[in-house]
Amino acid sequence: MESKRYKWTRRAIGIVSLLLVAATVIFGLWITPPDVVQGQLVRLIYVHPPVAWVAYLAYGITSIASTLYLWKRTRNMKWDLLAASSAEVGVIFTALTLVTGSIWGRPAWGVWWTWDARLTTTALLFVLYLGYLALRRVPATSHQRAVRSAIAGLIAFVDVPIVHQSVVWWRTLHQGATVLNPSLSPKIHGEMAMTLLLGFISFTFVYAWMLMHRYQIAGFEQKILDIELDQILEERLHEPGMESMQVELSPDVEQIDRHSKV
Amino acid sequence: MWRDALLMAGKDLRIEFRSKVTLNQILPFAFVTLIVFAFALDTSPGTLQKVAPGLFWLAVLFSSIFSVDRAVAIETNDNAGDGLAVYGVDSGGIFLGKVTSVFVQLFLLEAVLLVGVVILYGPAIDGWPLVLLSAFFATVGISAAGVMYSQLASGSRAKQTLLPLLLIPVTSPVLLAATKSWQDAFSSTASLGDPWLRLLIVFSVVYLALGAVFYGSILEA
Amino acid sequence: MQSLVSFKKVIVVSGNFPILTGLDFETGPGEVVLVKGRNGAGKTSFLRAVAGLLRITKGSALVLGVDLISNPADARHRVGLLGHETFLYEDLTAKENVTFVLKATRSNISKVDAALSAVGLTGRLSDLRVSSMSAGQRKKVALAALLAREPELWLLDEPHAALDSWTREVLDTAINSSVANGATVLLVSHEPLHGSLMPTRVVELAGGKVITDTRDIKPVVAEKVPL
Amino acid sequence: MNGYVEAGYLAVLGVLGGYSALLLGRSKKLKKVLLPVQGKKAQDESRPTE
Repeated sequence: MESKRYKWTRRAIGIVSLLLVAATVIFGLWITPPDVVQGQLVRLIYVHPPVAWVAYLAYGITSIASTLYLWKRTRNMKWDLLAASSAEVGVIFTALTLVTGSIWGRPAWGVWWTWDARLTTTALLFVLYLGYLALRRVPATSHQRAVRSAIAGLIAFVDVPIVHQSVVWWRTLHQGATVLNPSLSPKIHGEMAMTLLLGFISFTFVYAWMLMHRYQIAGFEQKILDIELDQILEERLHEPGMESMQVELSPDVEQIDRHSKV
Repeated sequence: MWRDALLMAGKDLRIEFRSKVTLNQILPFAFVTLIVFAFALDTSPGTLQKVAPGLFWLAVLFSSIFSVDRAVAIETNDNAGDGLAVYGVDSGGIFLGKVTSVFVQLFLLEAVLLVGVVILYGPAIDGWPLVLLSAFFATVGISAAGVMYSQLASGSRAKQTLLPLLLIPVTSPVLLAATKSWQDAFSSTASLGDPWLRLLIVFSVVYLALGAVFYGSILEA
Repeated sequence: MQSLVSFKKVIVVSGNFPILTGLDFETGPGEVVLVKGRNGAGKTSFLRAVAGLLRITKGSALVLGVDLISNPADARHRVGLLGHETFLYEDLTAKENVTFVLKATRSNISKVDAALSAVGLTGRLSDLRVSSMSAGQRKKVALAALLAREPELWLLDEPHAALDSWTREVLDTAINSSVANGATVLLVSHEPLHGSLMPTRVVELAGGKVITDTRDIKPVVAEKVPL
Repeated sequence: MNGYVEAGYLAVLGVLGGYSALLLGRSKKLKKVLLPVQGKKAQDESRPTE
């Protein structure tokens, strides 16, 4: 049901990500020194930018997979499932980006939220992909759902630069530069740079592991649907002229529809 | 495609003219929002004048949800959409026709609404060319994105809640850009080189192109 | 024999339910095929699949020489479908609806009045909005559009339902004359066929595929199909 | 340290851990559903796929 290689790769990635995250936490919280300007707060830099990077990476993968589904020559259900899986993981990481950003912002600037271009864009991105996931829950045939969500996923991605540009103008045209930029470029200590890099790598590994797992679950759900479909097909084929096979009203259809919400 | 677009736009506008949903329901709704916005905010003339462009475009954005929903619902009644498929109407034409019809309705709604804003909130308008051009492209953008998302969300039992969830974040740059360019136009710093106008043009072109390309796939799926 | 419709092992899955389960069917020009079967046997879906409105999951399907798998849309405008839905716009009049259909199919719009009067919608009736019409009248409007279009392949799903006997005869005559000109008719009907319309072939569906196929039936086969 | 740093790390680890647990649970549940049917499917290979 799943290839041995896939399983072992996933396990290896899982173990590596656990170790990497543990290392990031240890380095981030205890080994690296506090910053001259930001003090202890600098420790959040080892998680916040990496988490944000993973969110964008996830949406990038969703867009590529969506494009591959929409393009007829590479059309395959797998791309749809991959796009969906990546988007779901992406939403988790976007939420974390917003939360960690907020936690950082409160002591650094005295507010939980600022209408900075980056923050505002990320918040809209979060809502856009929540919409994408909501659209996927609409009952439809798998092809229908795949096409619709691929288009929505692609549009959401196209929308990001437009949203970003508009928010940048919105802020810069009326009140100076953004707040985040200066704090993002402190003079970085060698040890700190290393830990930041470690953060990027470890969260990317976590993403890979989650994506593989989520994708496999999507595959299982698809397989269960296929099997159920085969069973109904069998029934229809072996009992010709059978009554109560009403296409519109069959309780079977209702039941299967519920499963189709990946 | 253009021929089908014209045919569809003519048909949709005729249906709209007959049923008068925009006139009898959507326009009053937009006015109600203008009034309750004033309740929610300070009614001192300074405040309302300052936020007038934002409230105007917010009212338009909310109203547009009903317009685009209706534009798609016309084809789901009695499965007329299947009919269009059987007649061999070009999907890009269907899209452009629906966008045109929604555009015309929204543009007329905006004209009436603008009078309302001037009377209720009392802003002074200087840069008319910018006001008109921004409104034109903003409305094209909202109509194009709206028709597309309305079609995406159709067939869902939760359509009424799904459509705003999808549409409002996507059209947020339009809300922002239209508001800002109107603020410029109202405050006599108006020039047609306004960056917000450029953003509105970019948005409307992108969404018209996306719709013309993908609308067929949404219908076929 | 040149084939107008050629379905081989066609499977159609909709909403994860197999509505057609390996259907084989072939027909040439000039045939009147009566499609029968119990409720849910897949009759309506069969017609919709031929019209190119259902995505074919598996198998091969040719309609009027067009491959439905690669170009589901290309044969549609040559096919006339009259089903449970009439595809009419409520807020338009009968005449406007028919005119719209003819413009959309790039047909000659000069036939509008003739087609409407052929089904008995003349004078003020033709300027009445569809929303104020009865089910039978709506069907007449749809029928008028079909008559004016003169499709090569007629797909009629319970066409006689809700029609008065006079309009039934109009429909039957129209079908017969277009079949004489080489058109083919696929007709789903629960009711016994009487009058001038004689099927040349009876196909029975069950469980989403063809189970019996009777050709060259000259006498009246139209016995009542159990509901 | 200062409360905020801990909160940030806790949020990240908590959410990621929770989501991972959710994934593992779902995958386990689905495998249970799939296993019995899987054996039956191996008998007839002539199943149509999309």
